[in-house]
Amino acid sequence: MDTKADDEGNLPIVVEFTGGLELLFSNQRKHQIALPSTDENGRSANLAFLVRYLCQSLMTGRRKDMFVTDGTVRPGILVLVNDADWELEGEDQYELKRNDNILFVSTLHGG
Amino acid sequence: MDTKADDEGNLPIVVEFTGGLELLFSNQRKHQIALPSTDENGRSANLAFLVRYLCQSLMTGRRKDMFVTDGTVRPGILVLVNDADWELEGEDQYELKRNDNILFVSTLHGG
Amino acid sequence: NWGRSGKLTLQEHTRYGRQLIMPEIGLRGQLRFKNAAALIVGVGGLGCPAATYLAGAGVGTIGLMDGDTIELSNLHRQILHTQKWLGLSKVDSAVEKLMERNSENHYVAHHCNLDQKRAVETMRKYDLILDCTDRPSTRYLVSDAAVLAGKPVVTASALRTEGQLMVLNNPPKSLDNPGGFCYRCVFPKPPPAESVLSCGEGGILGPVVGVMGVLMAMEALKILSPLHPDHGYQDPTKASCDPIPPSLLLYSAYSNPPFRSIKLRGKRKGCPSCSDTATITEESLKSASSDHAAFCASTSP
Amino acid sequence: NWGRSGKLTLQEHTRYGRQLIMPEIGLRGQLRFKNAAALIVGVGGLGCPAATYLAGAGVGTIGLMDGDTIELSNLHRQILHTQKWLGLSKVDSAVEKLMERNSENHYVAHHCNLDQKRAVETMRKYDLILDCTDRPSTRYLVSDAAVLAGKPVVTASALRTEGQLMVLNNPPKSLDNPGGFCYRCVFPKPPPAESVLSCGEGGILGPVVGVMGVLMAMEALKILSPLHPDHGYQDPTKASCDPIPPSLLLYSAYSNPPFRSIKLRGKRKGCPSCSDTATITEESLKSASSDHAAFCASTSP
Ligand SMILES: [Zn+2]
Ligand SMILES: [Zn+2]
Repeated sequence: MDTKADDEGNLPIVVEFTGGLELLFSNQRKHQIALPSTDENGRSANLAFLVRYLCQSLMTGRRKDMFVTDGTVRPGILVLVNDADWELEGEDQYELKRNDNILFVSTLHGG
Repeated sequence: MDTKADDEGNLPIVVEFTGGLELLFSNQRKHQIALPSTDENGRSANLAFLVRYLCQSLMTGRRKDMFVTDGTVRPGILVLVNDADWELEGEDQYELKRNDNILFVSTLHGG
Repeated sequence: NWGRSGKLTLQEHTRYGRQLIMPEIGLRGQLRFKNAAALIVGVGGLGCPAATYLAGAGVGTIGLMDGDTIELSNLHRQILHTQKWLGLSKVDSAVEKLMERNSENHYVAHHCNLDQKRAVETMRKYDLILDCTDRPSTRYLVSDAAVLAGKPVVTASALRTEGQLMVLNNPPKSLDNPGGFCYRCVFPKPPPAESVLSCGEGGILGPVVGVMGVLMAMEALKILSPLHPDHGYQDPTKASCDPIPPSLLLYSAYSNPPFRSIKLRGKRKGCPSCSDTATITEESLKSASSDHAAFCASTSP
Repeated sequence: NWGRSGKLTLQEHTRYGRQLIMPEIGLRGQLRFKNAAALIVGVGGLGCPAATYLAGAGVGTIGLMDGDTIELSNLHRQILHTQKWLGLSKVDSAVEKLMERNSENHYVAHHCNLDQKRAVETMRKYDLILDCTDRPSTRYLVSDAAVLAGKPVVTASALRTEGQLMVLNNPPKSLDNPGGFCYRCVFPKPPPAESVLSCGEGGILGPVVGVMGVLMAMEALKILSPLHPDHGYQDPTKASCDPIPPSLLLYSAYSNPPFRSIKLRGKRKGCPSCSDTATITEESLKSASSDHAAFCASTSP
């Protein structure tokens, strides 16, 4: 855990990618990140801000369209807040808390 | 959760049995119980006390020897405190906390 | 539909002895299996193990649907198919192998892929659908048709080192019951075509898709013979037997822990397939009208 | 021991294509499979699916050990065995079925149960042991002998609706390495005989033991071809790739969630099998001296 980031008012959270999304993020499933605790407009960091932040600061792959379309996660991706569908938690307006686990699952189709 | 029991100073905990041990406990895997917060001698309730309490107050099967021998859980049973081996937590001296999950797993041998 | 039976033969008592003595199954459960019909859509990496264990358990009628033939690159994971069947029908191969293992069951061969014109009609003859297909369009079609036919669906998928499993339309939507959530409740919009990887492109490990296929068989058996306290059997999970929350099981072979159960929102208000304002009907499915066409037009592999 | 190969044939490239394109496997991993030898002890409900998927993946040498013959009550879960093989050897039945599926591999038949006199010697010829047996005495013997032979063990078990899986002696104990925990570290004392239920007594559902068997194959593949960042492959689980903590995977088919990963204590100080003060030696194992005899004396089924 990055305690320095905490002192700066950042939120330590865990972000995980599965179902192939990890390929866009250094081919790494699990990331411990220190998210700025407020967004561009000074409001508390919510999931919409996290998604923008991930695109700008964590994404290494070029295919941004595999992750977001029309300003939000693309169809076929589930967003889980502490293992529950974000639609149970207020969707992209959910305000992040310290140590939250955010999991992005791309649906699979092979069989 | 039994809030009345809380007022009386009991600890609400979840006790689970698997691997056939549930047969000794009403054939029910998961039990929400309110454990007296102190043992017979007024000391904080620990796992050794929980095992005695389960034998006296929750066991419905007659084969007590399938659960305890020589005053502790019989060989072949793992005791997990919040999904970790009790040997990582002080074994039967571990003092129980509110909402602890205690899992008794009998090892299986079929194949 | 396929005939019913009220008792087991001596042979069956012996064959299913290890299940019969379990309180979760018992004679009641075994007879339910015997009189049940399950349709396996797709006889590949998921369908092969799922069919194998359903046949072993004595599910009396097993429909097998696939229009494909067997290729060498299938054999590492499609465990019913063998070298001498290369180039031949997956369905015929599967029926032969299942007959060798358990000739007590009836196997129904559907030498085709799921067709939107006949999907609902075909599903009506079965009690349960296993979606073992491998493309998004077919997943929407299986779910839509099963909701219309009133049948629960066990759906799973796998790619590379990961698998996913859900149980849909359980209980089925009917006049008395709003029914469980459907595939469209979870994924209202289909993914963009370019974001979808097939096993051929992404790769797949045999045991990964194998685990998901066997888990599908287990979920199918649970649906075909549900636990009923009032049938003289005390539910071992009584304390937690509130309706099982809508969930998605994730498997990731190289992660620790390897399995994760995800809580889903469940039924979606206004779902075009399963809500009380549903717009997808048997007619619209057949005529491929509305936006449904976009994902279901191509159901050939 | 069984011969090594440095390349794949064109046939193999096609057959294993879906694995070869995965970064977790690749050509390096496929060659490791081809040159590896795995011993499957017990060709029943666990051993059948485990062998099926190891053979599919191209594990070049697969040893199959079982002294039993096939009974009708085995067929619901022992997926390599078929009706026409009733009364015949499980090992012979398995070899025939695996050959039909993948004749690229070598299959070694051991028509016997694991014997404490020959266990270590037999295991030395293999790279990995899969414990698919069905009684406590044999589980201790497999673990003890594998520690002495220096081989990792994937062990699983199942009964009724539940399964358990662990990876033992991984990495193997050697002069340079204290090695991973063994079966005795987890269960230092054997359970009282009267507390042990067999599948015959307790019952077993096919898909339950099937899931555990397929998961064993997956763990075996991970051990035979470990992820190595320095082999040009970037580990997808890098952030969490500290040594995997000692754990036990539990499956409970009727529970929600169905899977649970339990954190174990790991190596036990003074363990008679795997510690630096171990008392179990190849000689003591052969002569069945000390308390070891109590659990290993009876290794016949
Ligand atoms: Zn719906
Ligand atoms: Zn040890």
